[in-house]
Amino acid sequence: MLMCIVDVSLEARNEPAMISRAGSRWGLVLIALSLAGCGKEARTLTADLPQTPPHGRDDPRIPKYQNNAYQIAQGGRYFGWYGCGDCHAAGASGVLDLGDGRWRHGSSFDQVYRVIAHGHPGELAHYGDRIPTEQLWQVTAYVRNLPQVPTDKRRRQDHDAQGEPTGGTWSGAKR
Amino acid sequence: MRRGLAFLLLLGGCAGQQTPLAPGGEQAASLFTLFGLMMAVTSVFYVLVLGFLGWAAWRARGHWSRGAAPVVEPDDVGLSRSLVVWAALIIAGLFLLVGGSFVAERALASARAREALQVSVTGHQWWWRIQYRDPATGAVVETANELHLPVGRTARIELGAADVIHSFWVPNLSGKLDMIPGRANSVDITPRQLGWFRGQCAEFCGAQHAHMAFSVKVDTPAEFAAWLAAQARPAATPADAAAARGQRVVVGGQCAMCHVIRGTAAGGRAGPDLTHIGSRRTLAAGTLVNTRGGMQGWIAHPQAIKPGTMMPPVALDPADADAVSRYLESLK
Amino acid sequence: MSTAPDPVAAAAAAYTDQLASVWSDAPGLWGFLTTVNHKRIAARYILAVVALMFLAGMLALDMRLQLSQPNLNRMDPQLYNESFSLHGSTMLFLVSVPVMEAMAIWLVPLMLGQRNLAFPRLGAFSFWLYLGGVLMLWVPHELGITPDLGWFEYPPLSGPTYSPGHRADIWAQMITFTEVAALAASVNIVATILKMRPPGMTLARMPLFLWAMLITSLMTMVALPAVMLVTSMLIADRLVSTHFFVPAGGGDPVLFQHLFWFFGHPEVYIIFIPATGFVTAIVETFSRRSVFGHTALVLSVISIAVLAFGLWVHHMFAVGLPRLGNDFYTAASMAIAVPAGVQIFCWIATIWSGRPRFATPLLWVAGFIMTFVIGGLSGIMTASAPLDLQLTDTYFIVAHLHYVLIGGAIFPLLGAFCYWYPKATGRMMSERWGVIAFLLIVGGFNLGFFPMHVLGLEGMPRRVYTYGPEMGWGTLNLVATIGSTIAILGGLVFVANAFLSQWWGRPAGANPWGGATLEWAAPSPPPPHNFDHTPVVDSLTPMWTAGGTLNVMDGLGLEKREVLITSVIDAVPQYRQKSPEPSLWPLIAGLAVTMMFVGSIFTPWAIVWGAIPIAASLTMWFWPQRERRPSGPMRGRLR
Amino acid sequence: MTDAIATRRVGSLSGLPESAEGARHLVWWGNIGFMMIEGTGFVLAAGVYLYLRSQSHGWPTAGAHLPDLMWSTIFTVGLVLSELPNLWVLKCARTQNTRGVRIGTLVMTLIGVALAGLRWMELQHLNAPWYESAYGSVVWMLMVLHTSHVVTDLGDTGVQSAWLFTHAIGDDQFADVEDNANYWTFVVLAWLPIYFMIYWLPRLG
Repeated sequence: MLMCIVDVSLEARNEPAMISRAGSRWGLVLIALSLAGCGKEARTLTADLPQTPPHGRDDPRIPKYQNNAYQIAQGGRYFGWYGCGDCHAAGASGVLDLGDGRWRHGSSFDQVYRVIAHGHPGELAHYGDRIPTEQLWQVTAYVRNLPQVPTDKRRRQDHDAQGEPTGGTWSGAKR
Repeated sequence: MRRGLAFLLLLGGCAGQQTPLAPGGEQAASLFTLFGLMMAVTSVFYVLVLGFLGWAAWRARGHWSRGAAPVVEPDDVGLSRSLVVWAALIIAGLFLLVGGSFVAERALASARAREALQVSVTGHQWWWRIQYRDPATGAVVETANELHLPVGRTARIELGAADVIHSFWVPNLSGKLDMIPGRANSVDITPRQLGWFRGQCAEFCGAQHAHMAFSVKVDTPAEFAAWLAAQARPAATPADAAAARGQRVVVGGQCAMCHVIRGTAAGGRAGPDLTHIGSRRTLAAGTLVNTRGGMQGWIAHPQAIKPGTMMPPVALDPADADAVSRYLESLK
Repeated sequence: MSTAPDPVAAAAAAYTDQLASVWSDAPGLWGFLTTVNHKRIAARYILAVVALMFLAGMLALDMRLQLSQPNLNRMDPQLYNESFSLHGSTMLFLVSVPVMEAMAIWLVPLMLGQRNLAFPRLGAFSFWLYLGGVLMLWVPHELGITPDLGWFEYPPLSGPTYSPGHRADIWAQMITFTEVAALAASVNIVATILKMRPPGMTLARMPLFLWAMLITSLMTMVALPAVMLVTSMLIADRLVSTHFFVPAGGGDPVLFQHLFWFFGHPEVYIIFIPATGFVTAIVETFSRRSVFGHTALVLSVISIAVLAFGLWVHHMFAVGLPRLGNDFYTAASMAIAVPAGVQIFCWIATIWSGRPRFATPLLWVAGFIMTFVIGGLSGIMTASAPLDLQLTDTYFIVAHLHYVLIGGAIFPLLGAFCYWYPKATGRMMSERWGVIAFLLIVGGFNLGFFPMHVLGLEGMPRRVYTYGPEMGWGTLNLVATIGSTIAILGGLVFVANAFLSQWWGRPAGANPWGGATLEWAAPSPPPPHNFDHTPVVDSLTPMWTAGGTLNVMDGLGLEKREVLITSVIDAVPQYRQKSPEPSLWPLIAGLAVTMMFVGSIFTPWAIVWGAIPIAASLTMWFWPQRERRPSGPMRGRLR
Repeated sequence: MTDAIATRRVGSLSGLPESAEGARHLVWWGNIGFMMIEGTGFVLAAGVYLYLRSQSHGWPTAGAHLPDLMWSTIFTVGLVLSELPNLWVLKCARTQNTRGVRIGTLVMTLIGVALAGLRWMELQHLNAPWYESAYGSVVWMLMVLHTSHVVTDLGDTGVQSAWLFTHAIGDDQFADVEDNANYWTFVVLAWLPIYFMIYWLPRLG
C-alpha cells in the first residue's frame, strides 16, 4: 500500500488537473487513487476488447490503458513494429518530436487517438483501419506517456529493442 | 540398449518426438550413450550407499529403541582404511565420468569442422523466425516455426534473439543452446533419422514461454531441395473467388502491417512470414494443428489460445474470415 | 517444605535469579521490540520461516494442480509465472538461508557455553531487515504486483523494456534486503565462533556444527556481495538507464548470469553445509559414539566451500561459452562428489560402528542419506557439460534441485528440529506422530519428485504453465502432484506435532537424548542467560567426557551483562566484554533502511535522502553510554 | 532445572581485564568482517569493469572520453597523505592518549570533508555519463561505490569526534577509534587499484 501511495503521489505531480479538482477531499481521493495506483502494475493479459475508439475525454476505459505500465509498454512495442519509430524517433525534431509535451491537435486521449488513426497525411492515412483498435489504444497510451519518459531512459529502451523489426524492415538480431 | 533403459525408467512416451531418450541425430546419440554410462556408474554407487546404510541399521536391529552408554573416540583403524578405499572408488568413478564427458564433448566439437548447411534461427517473443539461403539465387528464404533438415548432412544453425533470451532445443537431434541478444551462438545438428521431431524453447522468456515450440522435419536430400525450392517461390495467386477475396482482406487489411506474403503488397516484418503458411504442420509456434478452423480461431481470438501473445485479435465478419482462411490455406 | 531450605541451594538459586533478571528483557511489547536475546530472535526467524514455507508450499501445490493434467486453465500464464517466481524466491531467499542462520543464532551461543552472540544488537537488526525483505516481497503480492520473472530474473527480460512497472525492482530490492540481513548475521556468527569459544575449546575440539556454521558464514560473506552488486546493477539499468546488460550500449546479458551464479552456487552450499552440521550432531548422539572421521568431515566441509566458488559456470553450460572452459567446470563440478562422498561414508560408518537408536532425528538422517544421494548423483550427471545440454532447464533439474535442497537441507533441518526441540521448549515431540510425519514427507516427496527426473528426460522444459496432451506427460505429472500433496500433508502433521507438543509433550529435562555437546548442559528451556557459569571443555564431546560433573569457571559480571572473550586458536580467556543492553535502535535502523530501499524503487534520490535517517539511527545505536566530560572546553555544558 | 548436569568450579574469570585492543578485541573482528564483505564487493566491481572491457571493441566505447587526470590525481595524493594523520590517530588510540585522540579525529574529519570536496570535483570530470554506455555505467558504479565508503567513514569519524569531545573516554572508545582508523586505511587501500584501473589502464593498455 505504501508503494502505491508513493506511486500515486509521484503521478499526481504531473497531472495538475487532478490536484486542483481534489481540493478538500484530498484524503478520499488519495485512497481511491492509491487503489488506482496499484492498477498501474496490473497485468491483465487478456484485456477485454474495446472494439470502439474512445468517445470523449472521460471514457472510463482510458485509465485502464493510460495508467497501466504493461499497456504502455505494449504500446511501445507496437509503436516500433508498426514503424512509427522510423519517423517519430527519440531525436526527431519539430512536429515529429513526441516527447516535447506540445500537442498540436490537443492532448486528451481521444484527440491523440484520432490523430494517430486518421490524422496522418497522404498514404499514411490508413492507420485507422490497418491497426486493430486495442493496439491503437495502447499506442495512444504510449505516445501520451512519452513526455514523462526522460530521453536517456527512452534511448535505453530503444537499445534493448534494437533487435526488433520496425515497419517493413528487420535488420536481423544484433549478434 | 535404448529399450532396456526405457524399460528401466518405466517410460510412457519415451519414443515421443521430444525426448533425449530417442536420439535421431548424431549429437543426441553421443549424449544418450553418455547418459547410459552416467546411469550405470551412479546406480552402482547408489546401491553401495543404500547397502552400507541398510547394513548399518540391520547390524543394530536388536536394540533400535534403547539408548546405551556413549563410547568416546573408539579406534577405527578398519573404518579409516575403508574410507580411503571408498574415496579411491569415488575418484575412479569420477575419472570414468569425466572421461566420458570429454569424449562426448569431442564428438560434438567434431561436427564443427564439417561443411554444413547454413540456417539462421531467431527467437522472438514466442515464435521462431527461420531463414535459409536459396542455393539458386543466394537470396534469403524466410519461414517460421518449422525447420526442415536434410538427413545425414550437418546443419549449422546460427542462433539469434530479437528481444529476450530464448533457447533452441530439439532433444531428439542435439543438446540445447541459448539464443542471447548480442551473442553469436551456433549449434551443429547432424540428423540420422527421417521424420518429424519437435523442439521447444528451454529458457524462460515471458508469458507464453510454454507455447514457443517448433516442428522439425528431417527429409531426404531430394525432398529437402524440393521443399526449399517451394519455399523460395513467391505466394501462389489465389485460384478461386473466395481465395481472391481473402487475399484482398489480408493484403489490404490489418494482417499486412505485421506479416509479409512474398509476391503481394503485404510487407510487415513484425510477425512470421506467411508466404507458405498453408504448408506448415502447426500454427502459433506449435500450439495448434494447422486446419482452417484452427486458422480462423487463431485470427479471431489469439488471446484465448495464447494469453499474452503479441498477435492482435482481428475482427472480421464471417464471410471475410472464411475467405481469409481459405486464402491462407491455399498458400502451400 | 519439611526440611529447612539448604543454604547452598538457596544461594545458587538467588545467583541464578539475579543473572536471569540482568539478562532478561522488559515485559510485553517493549521487551519484544527491543530484545537482543539470541533465543527470542531465532524463534522469530523460525516462526517466520515456518509461515513462509507454508505459503510457498501452497504456491507449489497451486502449480502442481495446474500441471497435473495437460491444458488445464486453473491458472493463466501470468498467475503461474508469478507463482513460480514467488515460490522460488521465497524458498531460497526467505526460507532456506535464513532458517540455517536462525538455527545458528539459536544454537551457536548455547554450544559455546556463552550467554549471547558477539553483537546482539546486530542480530536484532538482521532480523528486522529480514522481516523488511519478507514484507517487501509479500505485501506487493497481496497488492497484485508480484514479481513474475523467476528467482533469477535474467535481463533483457528483466530489463526496462520487457518488464515494465516495478515488479522486477521489488524482487531486486527484496534480495538486497535479505542479503544485508544475511551478511550481518554471518559477521555475527563468525565473530562469535572465533572469539567467544569456552576455555579449552581449541579449534581441534570444536564440534562439527560450529565448523559448518563458521565456514557457511565465511562463504556468505564472499558470495552474497555478488548478488547484491548484480541486483543493484539491474535496478540501475532499469531506473537510471545504465547500460550494464544491453548489448547495444556495450553491455552483456551474460554478465548478469556470471555474477548471479557466482553467488547462486555458493548459496546452495550455504544452505547445505549447516545441514552437515545437524547430521553430524544427530549421528554422533544417536549412534552413542563420537563421530568417525571428525577431521575428514571438517576437511570435506572446507573443500566443499572452496570448490563451491569455482564451478558456477555449470549453471551456464547452454549459454555458449568456450568449450574448454566448460570442460574445466565439468571437472570442478564433479570433484565436489569426493568430499560429499567422504561425508556420507563417515556418517554411515558412525552408525555402522555405533549402537544406533532410531529415534525420529536419526530417522530423518536416514531419510536424508537416501534422498540426498540421489540428488547428488543427478547433480553429477548435470555436471557434465555435454550431457547438461540435454538436461538443463528441464524437469530433470527441478527434480535434482528439490532432491538436494529438500533432501539435503530440509530433511536434516526437520531432524534437527526434533533433536533440539526438547532443549528449546523443555518438552519432547511425540515419537509416534514424528514417525508418521517422516513417512508421509519422505514417501510423498519421493513419489512426487522422482517422476520429475523422468519428465525431464521426456523433454518437459522448466517453467511452462501447461503442455499439450500429445506430449504424453500427463500421467507422470499427476503422480508428481499426488506425491507433493502427500508430502505437504506430512509437513502439516510435523508442524502440528511441534505446535501441540509444547503442551502435550513429555517433560524433557536438560539432556533427554544423552547428547555430547555443551548445549545439553543448560536447562531446558534455557534461562535468558543460558549458563550460570562458563563451562570448561577438554574434548570434542564435553558432556560425555565430563563424567557427571562439568568443570566450570565463574567470575563473569553479575550486575551488568558480560561475555567472555577468548583467543582465536586456543580459546585462552582474554577479557570480559560488556554485552550491549536491549535497545529499540536496531528496529529503527531497520525501518530507516526499509524506507530507503522502498523509496529507491521510485527515485534514486531516495538513497541520498534515505541515508540521513539511517545515519541518525546508527549513531544513536552505537552512542556509548558514558558520563559527560568532567573537564576541558566542552565539559558538561551540554547537559 | 532439576536434572541439569552437576558443575565443579575450577577457576574464576573475575581477574580478567574488561577491555582489550587490536586483534584481541571482539569488535576488531566485526570490523574485519565488514571490510571483507566490502572488499569482495570492490573486487567483483573491478571484475565487472575488466569483463566489460574485454567484451567491447573500443574502450572507452565510442562517444565516451577518458576521465581527466588532474582532480583524480589530487584526490588520490590527498587520500594517501591522509594516511599519515590516520596512523597518528591509531597510535594515540593505542597509547590511550585522550587529547591526541580528540584532536586526531577532528583533523581526520576535516581532511575527510576536504577529500569529499575533491571527489566531487573529480566526479564532474569523468567525461562519460552513466546513461551513455556500459563504460560510463561501470566507471560511475566504481566511483559511487568508493565515494559512499568515503562519505560513510567521514560521517562516522565526525560523529566519533563529536562524542569524544563531550564525554569521558573509556577503553572501548579507544578501541572504536582504532577500528575507525583501520577502516579509513581500508578505504584508502581499496581506492588505489581502482584508481589505476580507471585512470591508467585504458591509457596504457
